[in-house]
Amino acid sequence: MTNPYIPLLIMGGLALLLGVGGLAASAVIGPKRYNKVKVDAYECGIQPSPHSVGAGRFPIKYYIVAMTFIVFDIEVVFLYPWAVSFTELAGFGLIAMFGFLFLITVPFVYEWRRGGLDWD
Amino acid sequence: MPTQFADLPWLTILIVAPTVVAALIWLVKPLRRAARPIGLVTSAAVLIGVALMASAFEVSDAATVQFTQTHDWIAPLGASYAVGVDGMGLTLVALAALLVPVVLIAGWNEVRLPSGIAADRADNALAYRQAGFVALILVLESLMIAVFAARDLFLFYVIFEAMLIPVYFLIGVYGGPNRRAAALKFLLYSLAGGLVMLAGVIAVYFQTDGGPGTYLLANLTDIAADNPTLQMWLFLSFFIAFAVKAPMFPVHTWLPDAAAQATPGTSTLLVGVLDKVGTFGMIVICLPLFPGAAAAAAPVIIVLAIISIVYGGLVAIGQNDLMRMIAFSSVSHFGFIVMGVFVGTQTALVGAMLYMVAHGVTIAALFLISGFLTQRGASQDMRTYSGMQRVTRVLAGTWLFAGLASLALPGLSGFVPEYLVLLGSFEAHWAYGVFAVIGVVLSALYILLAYQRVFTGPVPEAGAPVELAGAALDVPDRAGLKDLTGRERWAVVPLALVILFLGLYPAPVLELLSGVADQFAAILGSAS
Amino acid sequence: MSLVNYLVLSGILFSIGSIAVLTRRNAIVAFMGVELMLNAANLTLVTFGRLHGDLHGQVIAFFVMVVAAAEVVIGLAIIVSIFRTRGSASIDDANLLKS
Amino acid sequence: MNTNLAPILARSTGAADFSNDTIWVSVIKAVAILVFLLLSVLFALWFERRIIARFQQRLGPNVRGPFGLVQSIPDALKLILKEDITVKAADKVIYLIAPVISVFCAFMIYAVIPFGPEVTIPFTDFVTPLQLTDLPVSILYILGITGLGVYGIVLGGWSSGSTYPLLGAVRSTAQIISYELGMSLALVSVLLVAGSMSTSEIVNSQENLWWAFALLPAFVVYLISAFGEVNRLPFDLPEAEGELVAGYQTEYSSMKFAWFYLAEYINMLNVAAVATTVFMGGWRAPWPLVTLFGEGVDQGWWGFLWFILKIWLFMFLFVWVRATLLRFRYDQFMAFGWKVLIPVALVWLGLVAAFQGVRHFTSFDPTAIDVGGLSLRTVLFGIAGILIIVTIVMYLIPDRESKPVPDGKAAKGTTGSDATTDEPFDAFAGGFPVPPLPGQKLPPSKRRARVTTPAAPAEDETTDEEKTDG
Amino acid sequence: MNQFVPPEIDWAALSPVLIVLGIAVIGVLVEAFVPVRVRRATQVVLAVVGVGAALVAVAWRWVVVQADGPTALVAGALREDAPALLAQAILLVCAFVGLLVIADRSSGEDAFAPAAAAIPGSAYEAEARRAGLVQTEVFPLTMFAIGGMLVFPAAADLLTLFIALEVLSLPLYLLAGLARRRRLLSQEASLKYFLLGAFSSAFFLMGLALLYGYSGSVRFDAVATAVPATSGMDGMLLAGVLLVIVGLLFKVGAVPFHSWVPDVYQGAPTPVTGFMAACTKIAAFAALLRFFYVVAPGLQWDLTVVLWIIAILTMIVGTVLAVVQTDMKRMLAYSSVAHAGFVLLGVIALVPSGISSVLFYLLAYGLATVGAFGLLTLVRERDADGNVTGEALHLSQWAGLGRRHPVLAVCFTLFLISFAGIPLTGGFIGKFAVFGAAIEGGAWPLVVIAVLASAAAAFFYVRVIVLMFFTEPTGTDADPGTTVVRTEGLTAVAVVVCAVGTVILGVVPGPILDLAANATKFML
Repeated sequence: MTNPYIPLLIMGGLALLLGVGGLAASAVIGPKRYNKVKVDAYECGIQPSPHSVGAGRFPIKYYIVAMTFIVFDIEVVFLYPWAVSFTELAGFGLIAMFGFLFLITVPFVYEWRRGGLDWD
Repeated sequence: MPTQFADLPWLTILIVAPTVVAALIWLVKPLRRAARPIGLVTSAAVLIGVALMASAFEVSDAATVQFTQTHDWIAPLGASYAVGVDGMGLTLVALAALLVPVVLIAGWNEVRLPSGIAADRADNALAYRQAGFVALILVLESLMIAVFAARDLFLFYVIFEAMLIPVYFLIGVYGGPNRRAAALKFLLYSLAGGLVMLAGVIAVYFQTDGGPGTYLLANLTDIAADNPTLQMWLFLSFFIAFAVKAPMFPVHTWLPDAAAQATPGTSTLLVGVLDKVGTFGMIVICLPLFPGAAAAAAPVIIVLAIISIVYGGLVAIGQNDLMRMIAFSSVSHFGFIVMGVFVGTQTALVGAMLYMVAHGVTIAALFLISGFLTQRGASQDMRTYSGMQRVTRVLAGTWLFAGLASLALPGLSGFVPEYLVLLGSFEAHWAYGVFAVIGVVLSALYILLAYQRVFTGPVPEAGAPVELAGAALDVPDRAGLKDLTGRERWAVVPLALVILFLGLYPAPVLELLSGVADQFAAILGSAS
Repeated sequence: MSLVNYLVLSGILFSIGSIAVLTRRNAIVAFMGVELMLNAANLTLVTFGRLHGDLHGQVIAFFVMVVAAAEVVIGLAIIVSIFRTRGSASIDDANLLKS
Repeated sequence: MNTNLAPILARSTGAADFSNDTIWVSVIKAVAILVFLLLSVLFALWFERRIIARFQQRLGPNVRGPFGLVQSIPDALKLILKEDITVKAADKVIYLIAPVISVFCAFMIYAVIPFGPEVTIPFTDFVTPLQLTDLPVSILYILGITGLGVYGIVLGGWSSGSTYPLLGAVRSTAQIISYELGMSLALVSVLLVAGSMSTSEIVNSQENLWWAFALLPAFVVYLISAFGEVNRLPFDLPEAEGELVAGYQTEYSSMKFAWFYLAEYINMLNVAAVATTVFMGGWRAPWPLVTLFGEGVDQGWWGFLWFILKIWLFMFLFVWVRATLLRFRYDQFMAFGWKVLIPVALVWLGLVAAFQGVRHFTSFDPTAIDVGGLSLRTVLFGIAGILIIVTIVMYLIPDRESKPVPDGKAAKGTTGSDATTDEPFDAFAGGFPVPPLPGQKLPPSKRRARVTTPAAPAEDETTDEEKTDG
Repeated sequence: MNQFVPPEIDWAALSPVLIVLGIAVIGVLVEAFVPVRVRRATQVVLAVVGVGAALVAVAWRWVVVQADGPTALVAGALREDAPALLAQAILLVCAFVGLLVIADRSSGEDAFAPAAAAIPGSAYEAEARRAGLVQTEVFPLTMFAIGGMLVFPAAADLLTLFIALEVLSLPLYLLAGLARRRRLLSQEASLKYFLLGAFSSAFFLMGLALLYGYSGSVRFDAVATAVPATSGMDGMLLAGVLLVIVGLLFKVGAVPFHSWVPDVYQGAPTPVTGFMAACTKIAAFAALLRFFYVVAPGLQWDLTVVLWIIAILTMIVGTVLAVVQTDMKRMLAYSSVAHAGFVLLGVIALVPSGISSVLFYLLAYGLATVGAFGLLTLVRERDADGNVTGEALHLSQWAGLGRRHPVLAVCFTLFLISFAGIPLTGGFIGKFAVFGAAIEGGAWPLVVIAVLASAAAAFFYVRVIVLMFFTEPTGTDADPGTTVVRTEGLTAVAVVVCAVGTVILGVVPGPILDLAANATKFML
């Protein structure tokens, strides 16, 4: 087989089958006894509030993490191909990548120093 | 003839000097208080300078441009700094140089304090305002001289447009109650006309080879001769701008407003000199650059000119505002000038040129004297005046004198040019002449009617109500108005002298102009 | 499968994205529309890269992803700050500036 | 695809050869992997409980089957038979999809993990690698699938429409993406030396030297990140029982819960497998054995054995750590990820790149220094040794600084915050008690003598124990 | 597979860009490490020196290029030729004065929110203001934007252009949201700018993809050579070119892609508005010129109609809408739309003089814009207690300003008449040159419309002059309502430079025009 992605599809199909099948099985097999309290949100036993805290919003801090993550994710995107063809890209690639790393480090340092990484 | 004068860069000096003085007055605080004397001395000096220059002018060769200076200015655009005057240019420069000191004298106390200024600052504020006024007038003088001296189309255009700015401020800052609207109207009309001209200026660049010196008027003749349509478009782009400037029907409407709202001094310069730029441009630019188109368009233009003459006269009769009346009379007069330019005979052209000078002087006298009256009476409405010849005798006399000059009484400045124009028109076509004569009649009507309304009749009693536009108005004391003061008389004297001179002995001026007229009339003649 | 199909798909995605930007009033949704458009362009690039038999298309797509990521960061920063102020990410609520 | 990737594939010398495989072979392999994973999870459940019990001086499950070995099977079956509750506030579709995503992504990683070298299937003469498939970009694929797996958690937490799951999901997301960075960066240095992203090639590149030794810091970073990645103690904040009930899974029950649970354990196996493949030589025999017994132990089905052993070595590590360490506080945890792991990984990457650069692109070849027979391996070991020493020294320095502080425990904050104030911290300043911020310290409590370290995991385990055994 | 060949990089030729971006990076580090006390001073000095140095570098490269001819840089991604360098120089000049305005602190505070992320009106924000926090990130952001802009005119492939587009846009999106006062307005402007900007860059990108698909390359020259080849994919080619042009037209604010302009100009901090209005336009037009002049010649027939319509619409809509505005910034915004239309004439002309004339126009426009917006920052409102508050932007608030502050009013008038294109100002020569190029290119109907639009446009410029000089001030002497604040001097310097520049460009434009005349040909 020349296309390495076909086995992946097979694997994916089987995994999906298993995942969905499991749910279906439990839906079929499991008992169904309705109880109002059962379908309420769990809040440590007290009467649940109508909306979850923050109405489904994420605290701001997580956005900062997400943004920082994106920066580094980009870095990784470029590092991987470079690492693999390290010898071919030779000194030019090495220097370019060091420059790139430096440029990624600068905002990182900035964020660090300005408290963007402090979680409080 | 003293040759050492001829070598000086006269025009440049005359152009630069007033601007420099203006800048000094405006920027250097101590000079502000003495702004008026300084301005007067400067303008007088310029007048003397013009006189000296004129003395060096080669009258026998009036058709040739003299005192020329040519330097590269914006080489990539082909624009040069080129100045020089021929007979007509010299005359108009002299007119400008004459009127500026007159206006300054006449308007010595014209600049008032604006309302809402605290008493302790009033002195400074007044000095500042006066300095501003004088500075603007001086800048305007520079530009007026420059525009008549420009021998480069681009330079001409630039000054043509730049002149708007000081006038705009003169009207807008120092004018009457409706000055803002008037200033805006003036600027927008002129700017629109100017921008249309800009398109033409650019197009001329591409119709010639487009190298350095492209815009020298000396190098520009018969643009796009092989493409009559294009030439007509180019001609129109210039003509429209000039028509706006020299208010011709139907683009004249800005003038009455501007003239009525501006101070008399500003109006004088505006109508007396600035508007002449329009007709000047028609002669020195429209005719030589686009002879074919000018000849083709001439009949239409003459019709417009006749409409201007008649319409201006009729409307002038109907005016109640003294300044507006004079402004509309100017529309009529400009109709004469334009007609003289385009009928295509040498006689008419000479007449038109002389008319420009003569009209400049008479209209100045009318505006200034009317200004003296309206400032005394605090109203421009003729209906609020009556019998003023008994109260202000000298004023009435001089007004009548100027008015008679305006209606072309023989022996006064208006007669010779009007006669020449009529003659030239008849030469071209009898119908032109007939209509023009109607204009002459009308001019007699509006001047004399105005005189009758304002200066004759009984002097109204103080406090007697006057029916004005349906509303009763308490008329201020008319019997107590003062006659012309010494300063005001001195302002009028030079004008009166020139009026007399032009009426009695126009030969020297005609000599200056006729050569030029020969040249331009030939162009139109050969083209048609 | 013909490569044209990919182009058609990317065209559809691009249209959906631009319609989302133009019609949806929620800033985040509009923003996602923009991202969809960028990805549609990426798909086009990769498809053409395949068509031309070179890797340029894919490389460009890389750069586009980076740019898109940077845009996400900036966009989120702006949207979040507005959201905190107004408690809403609707574009219509942001109408202090008359249009 | 072929035309484009041909050059890349052609360069791969050590890649596994799948040209014999047919679709049916792939299907068989895939099924085998699924079965392997399910069995491993069942085993892992037992394994974990037994080991932890050992640590805690208990027995652990010992009733069902030998050593309680089949205890996990009834546990799992029970979950299927439980009622499938969908909470009222849930966003139904996403609520349902989330666990499937989780388990799907968990299963998919093993698709590119080499279990062993080429083997002959017993009873046939069919030769095939013990690996479902291999991509030229397997490592990227693994990272991608891992990233996709986050969706399962975050969607599950969000769609429950409940507070605790949401908080757990948010935490989990932040945690996974934070630690994924350290992980990815650690992997780059391996790619650099191995020159490929294909798992089988990476394994082959470790014929002489496991990268765990040559690239020790990267390995360490990877391991730590792996703990964060799979939400295991000491980084199990998304489902910290004490704080968030059960995190994102709070509202899940029955099979849906089972999938999350399963996914979590498979993910442990996943990171173990990746660590094995990338750092520990994959299916290759430990090199002392090769030296002792010759090449034979490195071939055929032996590889499978080594692979399993190595995985379970890591699994043991997970359990060991769980039994030993306490949960981090969230800020400490994030700070550790961002301010320690990522910088270390970056610096290490820079060093490796520089070293490789000098080696490849200049005439100066550090590996060729032949003083007393120093080889590449020796030099790398040397560097690793130096780094270890540096690490130790760095570890010592803050200790020395903290000595002047009378209360030694106060300086434990890993945030390194410099906001120390001279004022004593008053926990009740705001009217209600608040915990100290980093750098602040609690005044000695009157009840201090009575406070002991709570053995949270131990308590959990015992309750768990009683329930399942009963 | 081809062996990888490292591109030759001529670092010297890249020096202007490198200097600016390097300073930007250093600026970020300054934010991280330099103590707050001296941070602002450090940033200002760095930025000003950086832009100055870049200007010097550009001048040096100009000399080199004049001597050695244009070159391709970085494996052809950039071009170092006369138009690029001239555009960069113009850009840097405008950026320099813009930067001075940005750095200025009139009445003791700069124009930026001290804590941009704080909720407007919150206690935290008030506290930050009281504590005298200053926003210094604006300097690195500005430098990054300038860096992107510098690449813009030189970019010779679509990908570089796209990335430069983003590098210049992203900082501007942020800068637009940093206004110290009217925070909500500012944030909203930022959001709108961002959404529409991202939207347009998506179009640009799709255009890039299509052109790549058509020609197999994103190089301008490759696309240009592929143009004549009729391969049945002409539609794709045309769509690609149009989409790319749409992306660029958005940046210059041409109708119908102008809707962001008034909102963003109004909401953004005024110094940023000035910087953005001038420099973005310069960069975007320079790029548009290169793209159009290199790629379009083969497509002229197809593109002309579209561009003509856009140019006409831009001039008319900009002018007409500017007339009805009562807010200074919005008025200037619409006027900038109209100006974009005028500049488009030079682009459409597709004659060599079009390049130089557009660049000249942009210089004149840029100087006047930065100067005008710089002055806007100084005219402030005053509340009942006599405290100076935000900028007085309503037209009526400018009434009678000429009386009290003649110098300021005269400078503003100068900029306005330059906008209006009245002679003896740079605006006039610029208009002249551009209209000239358009006529040379045969677009005389456009010129006629442009002339009419200019005339109409004069109305709203003149109206402001009327207000300043001819109208009585609304307030009393004791409480003028509108006041002019003292600056630190930087804005004054910037305004004077702009004013002098405007006059010089109007009176003796010869040398600059000569310089521009060298920049009439793009290196393919």
